[in-house]
Amino acid sequence: MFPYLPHTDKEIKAMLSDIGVDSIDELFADIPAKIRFKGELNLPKGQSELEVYTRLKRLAENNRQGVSFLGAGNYDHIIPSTVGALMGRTEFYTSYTPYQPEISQGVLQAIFEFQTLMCELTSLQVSNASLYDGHTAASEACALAVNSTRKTDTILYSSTIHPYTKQVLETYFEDLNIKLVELPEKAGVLDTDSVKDQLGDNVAGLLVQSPNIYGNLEDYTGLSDLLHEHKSLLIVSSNPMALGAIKSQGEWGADIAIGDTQPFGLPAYYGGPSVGYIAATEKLLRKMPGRIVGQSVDEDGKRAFVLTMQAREQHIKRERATSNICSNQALAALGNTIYLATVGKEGLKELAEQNMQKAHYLAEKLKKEAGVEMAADQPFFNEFTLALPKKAADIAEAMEADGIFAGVALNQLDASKPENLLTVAVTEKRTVEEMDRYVQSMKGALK
Amino acid sequence: MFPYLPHTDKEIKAMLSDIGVDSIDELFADIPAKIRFKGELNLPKGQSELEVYTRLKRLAENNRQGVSFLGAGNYDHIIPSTVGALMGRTEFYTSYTPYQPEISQGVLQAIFEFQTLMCELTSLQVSNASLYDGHTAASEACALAVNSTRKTDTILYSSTIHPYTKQVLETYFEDLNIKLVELPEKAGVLDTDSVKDQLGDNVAGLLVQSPNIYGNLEDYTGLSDLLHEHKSLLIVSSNPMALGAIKSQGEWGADIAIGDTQPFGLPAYYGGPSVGYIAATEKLLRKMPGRIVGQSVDEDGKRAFVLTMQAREQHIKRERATSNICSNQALAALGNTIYLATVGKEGLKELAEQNMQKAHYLAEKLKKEAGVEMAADQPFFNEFTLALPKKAADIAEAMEADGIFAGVALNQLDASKPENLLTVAVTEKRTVEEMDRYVQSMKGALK
Amino acid sequence: MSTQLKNKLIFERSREGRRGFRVPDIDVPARKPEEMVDKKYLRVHETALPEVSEVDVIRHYTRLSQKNYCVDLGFYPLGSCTMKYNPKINEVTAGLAGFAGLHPLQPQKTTQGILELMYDLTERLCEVTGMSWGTLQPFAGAHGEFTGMKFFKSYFKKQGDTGRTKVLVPDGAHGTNPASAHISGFEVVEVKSNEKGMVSVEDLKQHLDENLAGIMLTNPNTLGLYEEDIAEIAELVHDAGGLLYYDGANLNAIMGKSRPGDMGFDVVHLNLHKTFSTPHGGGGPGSGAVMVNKKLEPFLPAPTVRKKGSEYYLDHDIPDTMGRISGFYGNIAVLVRAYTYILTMGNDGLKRASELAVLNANYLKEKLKGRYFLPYDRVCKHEFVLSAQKMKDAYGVNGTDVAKALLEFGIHAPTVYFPLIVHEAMMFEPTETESRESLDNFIEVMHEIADLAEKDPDKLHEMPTSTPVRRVDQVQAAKHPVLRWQPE
Amino acid sequence: MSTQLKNKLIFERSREGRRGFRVPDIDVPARKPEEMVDKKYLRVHETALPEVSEVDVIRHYTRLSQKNYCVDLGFYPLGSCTMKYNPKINEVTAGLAGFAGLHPLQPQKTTQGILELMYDLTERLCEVTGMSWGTLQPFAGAHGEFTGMKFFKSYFKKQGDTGRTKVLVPDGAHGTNPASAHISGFEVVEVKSNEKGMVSVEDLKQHLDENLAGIMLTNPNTLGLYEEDIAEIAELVHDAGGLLYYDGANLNAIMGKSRPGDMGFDVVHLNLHKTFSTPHGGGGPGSGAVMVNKKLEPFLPAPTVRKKGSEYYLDHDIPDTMGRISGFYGNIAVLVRAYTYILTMGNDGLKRASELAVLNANYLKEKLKGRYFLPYDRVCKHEFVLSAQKMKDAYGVNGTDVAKALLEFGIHAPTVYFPLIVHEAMMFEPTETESRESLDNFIEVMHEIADLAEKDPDKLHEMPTSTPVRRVDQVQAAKHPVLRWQPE
Ligand SMILES: Cc1ncc(COP(=O)(O)O)c(C=O)c1O
Ligand SMILES: Cc1ncc(COP(=O)(O)O)c(C=O)c1O
Repeated sequence: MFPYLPHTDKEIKAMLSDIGVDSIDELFADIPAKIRFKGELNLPKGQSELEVYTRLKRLAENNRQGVSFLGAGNYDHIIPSTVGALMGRTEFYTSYTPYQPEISQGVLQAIFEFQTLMCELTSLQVSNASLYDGHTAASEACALAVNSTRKTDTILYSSTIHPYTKQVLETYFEDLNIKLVELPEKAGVLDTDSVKDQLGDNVAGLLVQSPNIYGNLEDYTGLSDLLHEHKSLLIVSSNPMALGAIKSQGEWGADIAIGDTQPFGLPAYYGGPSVGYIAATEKLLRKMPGRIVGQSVDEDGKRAFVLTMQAREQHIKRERATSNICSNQALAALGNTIYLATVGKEGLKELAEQNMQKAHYLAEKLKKEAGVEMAADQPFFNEFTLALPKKAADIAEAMEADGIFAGVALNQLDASKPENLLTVAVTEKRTVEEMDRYVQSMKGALK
Repeated sequence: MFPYLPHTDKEIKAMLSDIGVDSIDELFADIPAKIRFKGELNLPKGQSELEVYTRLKRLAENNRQGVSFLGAGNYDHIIPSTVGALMGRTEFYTSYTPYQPEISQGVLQAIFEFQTLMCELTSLQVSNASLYDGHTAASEACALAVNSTRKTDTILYSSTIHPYTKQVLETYFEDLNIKLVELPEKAGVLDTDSVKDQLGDNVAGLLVQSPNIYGNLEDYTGLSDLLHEHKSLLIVSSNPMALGAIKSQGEWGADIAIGDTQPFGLPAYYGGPSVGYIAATEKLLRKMPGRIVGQSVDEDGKRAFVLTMQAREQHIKRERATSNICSNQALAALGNTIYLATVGKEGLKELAEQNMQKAHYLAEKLKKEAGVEMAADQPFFNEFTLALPKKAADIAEAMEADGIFAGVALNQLDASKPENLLTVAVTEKRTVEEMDRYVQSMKGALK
Repeated sequence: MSTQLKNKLIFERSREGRRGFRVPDIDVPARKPEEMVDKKYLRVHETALPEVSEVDVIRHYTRLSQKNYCVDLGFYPLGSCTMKYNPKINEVTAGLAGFAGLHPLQPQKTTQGILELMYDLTERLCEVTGMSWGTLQPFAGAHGEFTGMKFFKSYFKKQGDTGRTKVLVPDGAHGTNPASAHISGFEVVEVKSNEKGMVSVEDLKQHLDENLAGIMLTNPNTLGLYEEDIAEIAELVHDAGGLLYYDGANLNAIMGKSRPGDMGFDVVHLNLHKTFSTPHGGGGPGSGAVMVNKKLEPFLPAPTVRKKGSEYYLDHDIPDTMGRISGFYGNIAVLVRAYTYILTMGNDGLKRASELAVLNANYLKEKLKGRYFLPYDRVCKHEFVLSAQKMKDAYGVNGTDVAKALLEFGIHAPTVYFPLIVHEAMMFEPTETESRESLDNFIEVMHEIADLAEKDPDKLHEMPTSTPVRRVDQVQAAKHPVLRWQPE
Repeated sequence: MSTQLKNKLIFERSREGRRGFRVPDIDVPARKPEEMVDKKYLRVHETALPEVSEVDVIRHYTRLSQKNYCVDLGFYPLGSCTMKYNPKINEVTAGLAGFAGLHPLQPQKTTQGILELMYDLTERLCEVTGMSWGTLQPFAGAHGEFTGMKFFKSYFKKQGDTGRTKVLVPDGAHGTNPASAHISGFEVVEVKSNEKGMVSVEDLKQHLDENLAGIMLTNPNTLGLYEEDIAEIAELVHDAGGLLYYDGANLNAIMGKSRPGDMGFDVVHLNLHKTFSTPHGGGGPGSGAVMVNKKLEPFLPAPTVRKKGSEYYLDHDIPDTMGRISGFYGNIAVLVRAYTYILTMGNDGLKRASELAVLNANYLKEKLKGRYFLPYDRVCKHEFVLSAQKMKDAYGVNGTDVAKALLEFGIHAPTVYFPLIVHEAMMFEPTETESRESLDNFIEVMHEIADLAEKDPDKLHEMPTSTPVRRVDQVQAAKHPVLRWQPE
């Protein structure tokens, strides 16, 4: 018996007779015998909730957590209780894509609010309804750049972007006739002098990231002008939590802003679901990937929201589409929306500031008390990179014995990075006691 | 700043000016100076969610759980996932008592369904919307008996009812002119012969319990006839889970059925909330305590539900009321309703049978392998009492070291009970492995 | 038609043989009940429990839920009920498995966390009320009242004073007050209110004899007015040998401003499901915690939570205890929520909550009194009472009509026809969690209703029309009671 | 008016200075940003983020939620979307803190539980599809398709076969299929369907040249029909040196009945948010897990989960990997739900689900085909496609009108205007979790709509009237795009 299968034997019989067949098997008679599956799937039989729950609970308990200073795209932030309460509304989570606006205003309005929030944070004009994650958002952004600029075949990117983003770009573009060119870094940030050398009319855009993979903030003064002279686009990826304090993409003159909204109310969850956000200038709207919600009116003139500009999408464009995204990360984007509504304008500022204050506290304390060095002397937000006298992975392993996840050894993300770099993230959740324990533990590990 | 207090300073000023006062303090000027509270409450200042959650989590973790064979009114049963999902609907849990039926059909219909379910289980005609718990339900039932029978001043009860029920009865009746008379037990069940001796026209009713405090099933053959001859009422308390298998109160000819519905989808939660249920014969309706929902129609003739028979209640009756209950355990009763809808007719039967099968398995294994004796040779449902060669509390403590909550030492509930009685509850959740471990542990403890 | 699907009872969705739940396979010998127990003990008749799938269950109750108004949907100015916002963090902490899974009889060394919470909460509630210790066991306000009355009984019994059989209750009191006194074995005597809407000290003095056990009061009273003479009343009652009982339903007005203990009360019940933000669950469960002063502490119901060194325990050894008032220790899950709330708000927040509750009530009162009759026109505390009597006389529009019209506008009605001392009473309690625009919206609607009363009263009589059902026939319900579904 | 309150955007509820969240007090020196970082790096413009209370947030989104239809409210026969019931136990297990709190880069010895789950799930999905191993990383179906196409690319690259640039896609395919092939660098060639609604083997044969990389198919196809010639097609494509890609959106029809691997497919994507009951969340997140046969295993995206002894680990060392397709490891919370579902259903339950899905679809089809035109009248699998073309010609009632009328009756619309090979297509997929009375209710409504089309088509054009909003002007939305709220 299966609690999700409502049919009684009597009903099945009656339905078969209404259809005019004798058995369910007859309904499968069109499967050619030779490829029909005759045995039983080699899986255990169905189980009761208690049994299933017991198994899952055991699996969940077979993971361990620590005081986390891990970042690199996924952070341990406070999640207000409103987020779970509202994401748990079944009207939101058990609905499909809002194809029928008359009975989908809940999801549609929430997405419209999400789009607005992303525009506000990035200081850009248009946002879509979400992409998969920050890394695939980078590839969508680069595709958008290529498709919005004439006769270009090259994407430049900074060596300081997340290594996983680079790897995703390579997968997405290696089979297309698009060249990916990496620009060098200098002292932990993009060497902006290198941009000029590589710029040409074939360049669709430049992808940079700030805070970058080391946590460093980059200075893009003049960069967008330079790119625009060549009709190239500036794409800036940012941790959106940082945007509560640092210069936004729009403020740097970027054409496209991207990033990953996991910090906004989404649990770490081993990396997913999160949301890739993308916002751009008005001009790029018609090439924007993914779904977009627009405001309109209903037959009575009442404000209403609806999926719009669908001519861009693969349902209509098919093989001429420049993006294939269909299902996105809507519920997670709703979580972001609830998060931002809850923390609000001042809350986000305060949170961003606290991240900064705490990260600076730890960094300074580490320098002073543990005698470790920063990999580069650059400004940072809530993440910084240490250049340790030993292998970062070994230090992290030693500190894990103290219940501390000390940070990300960068060579774990990109084997070409030095082995001694440890990137440390400090969110508002870390207390001064935890940070002081971190310093002690680090001192111990360095001995 | 307090997230639940929406007022901005500006708004407060404007509101004060609309009221025509200068400050909030002025609104409290009517509190005589001499009893005004001038200082600050000696409590810590408000805290953020994270801080509060951290504290509560620490408290939660400062409890320990074991493989539980504890019962005595509170049991470890499976709770289907539907229960939490639906009780978590804010429309249910953040509403008040359904005084306005037009916008309360959700709660009202659910209670109507609850009443129906209780009638079905007890085989009686009318049920109310819930009482506080099974023990206070007993006192309400006794009051109902007194108030429905003429010139009575005595309540009889079996010595085999839950000791806490007795104690609650004493508290409720000691200041009224009602005598409580305990009838003796014989071999772990009510000595029915004793009933006759005590019966007289002054007796309002007899309260019995089956399964009783030892877990034993009692035989009430002929009892209701006997009582009715004296115009006395029979009140039978039963664990409602047992009603899936054992004779119901109505089937024994009881006039009033009571009990505690914790087994139906409510977490143990250190004893509360649960629900006291009460059902009775049609005749007793007008004296029934507590809220009752009835079916009616709205102005368009559409079926609608509404609180009814309110003339019984204290809002109208005031000092002539025979019960004072106002708020009850509505949400928990909703939980019961969802539980019963989910497990359904066949599921409840199966569950009840499994409880019985497992309890019998353990009891027999204990007799055979651990050589322990039953306190009495009586039929039982999912709970039985052992007469141990040592103090039950000591055995339980020893077994706790093996992670097993072995049962309830009955003298813990009632100091007058022998020290060697251990009441063991076995629900459908206990696995054969856990029971085998129980037997091993018991053997160890008895050495 | 889909509506047909939507308005069924769960029983009417039943299909023979359908299942919504899988029981784990049995792992011990699967004997039939009659093999274990003599047949005479076994159930004879099948139950007509529903036979539905999990899908049926979820859809049925999800749809039902949507037919219910709640605080999370909007304004709920139900007087005397303190329908403030129920914070979501409370639900999170109450859901912690470390609390939910505890059996009430497991060894106390394994329940130190929940005992600490209970201890700590008791302490904090004492501080808020100015009392000495208390019990968290009462399941609701009325249960707390009963417990309070048992304190009276126990106290006088201890004094050997058996003649004190009379409890005074003001005419404006909530119905549970006289009912609780009555079921506890007291004789209830009503005290009149004066022209200010307060307890008449004159009338009170008539009743101060040797039969006096005490008085039950709420302050602010059910008109939302702070009893000016409370100190004198307390003195008079105490001097006459009586005790004072405080009905805490209205505490939300005065936290950090005025404490029942300081007013002279001996015993106080609190409605944690009102003042302390725990959700009311469509009628319960709540918690009616009771706090007492030193004088009454010896009579606490057993057990009470205590601390020895760093260890918390349930103390059953209370020689003069009133006895046991409930099976276990109360609605613990509600206590977790209330405790969470107190930690969140702190001393500053609780006081602020009361200040803003009073601000909101006075704001509403001032904005409505021009259109609706305000029988007692003075500063109010957390709530106030209007009368529809004049409207009824002039246009035939009564309190019920106003209430039902509010439903039509998507707002919950006030409490109507209570307190009994005001004709066509409408009692409004906005609480502190309503924003100004929520109040302004309400004011606008109330004015529109007043306009309609004058211009088109029939339209009001028709309302509501857009709710899940329209006005329900209460007479039929009571006259021909249908209290359960019947299988065919 | 309360409606005014109800229809605002969250931004329109903002009040300067209002707060809905308390940040913990800072416990380190509270330096200003400009003391830590040069001003040029700092934000210049304030954001217009909302300033609202927690109460505002809860009420706003609770009310919004009530403007949304969902599976838990009723029938959702949206073709190609498999809107089956989403079990509640899945939500419980997905909520376990032991999963939710894991950082993707924490040491693998601290994540053995989740890795075991991923491993186990991969294995089970392989069994269901008849494949050899796979990746759980794709975030949705389309992402899985892209991954599939990258398998094609990687395979031919490894073969040194650079000429294979052409991917065949049937004319009935879902839009993501050609789009995915295109963005992966393939040239898309459409294959025609035959008069039976199936891939035309004749037409297929035209395209079997040395440029052929392969074909993307779904089976049952988008008409809900099982491709009779699938074995021949597989042989033809393989013989021509091509590969076969299976779009798993329609797997719900054939679990335990027919496996893509056995049909000859080399790579399969699954929509766990369809067949495996994970909720669709109003548009996502889903999971587009991809399974492959031995031939394609070397090209798996990095990392993939593997087991050594009793230890699970993420294997990054895949020499011929296609590379990385996403940041971390996919929508893990979705995987937990799908895994829970597979354990719950087991081999017997999955098969039964497919059987009943097909039973339901055929039942509906038979009951509707008398009133609506069924272009391909044969046994269907989990879904079927009707055409409103005749109705449109006769009465001016088109697919949209039927869809909107269903909304009026409280039921979700079918998928309309897809697949493109049927004019005025209406695609119905009831799924196995609908009960017979739910189907019967739907049939009744559909008949009523058909009656209306004949008798009173204008009434249909007006519908819906009782939904939160009526028909929305899509043209205005696209012509004058308003894609965000603007502060004044
Ligand atoms: C003034 C007053 N006292 C007592 C009560 C009774 O409280 P409860 O419903 O929790 O029993 C109420 C509840 O409405 C009340 O308003
Ligand atoms: C046949 C088919 N293929 C692919 C997809 C794309 O799946 P997703 O929306 O998960 O990207 C869909 C979704 O509707 C579909 O129906």
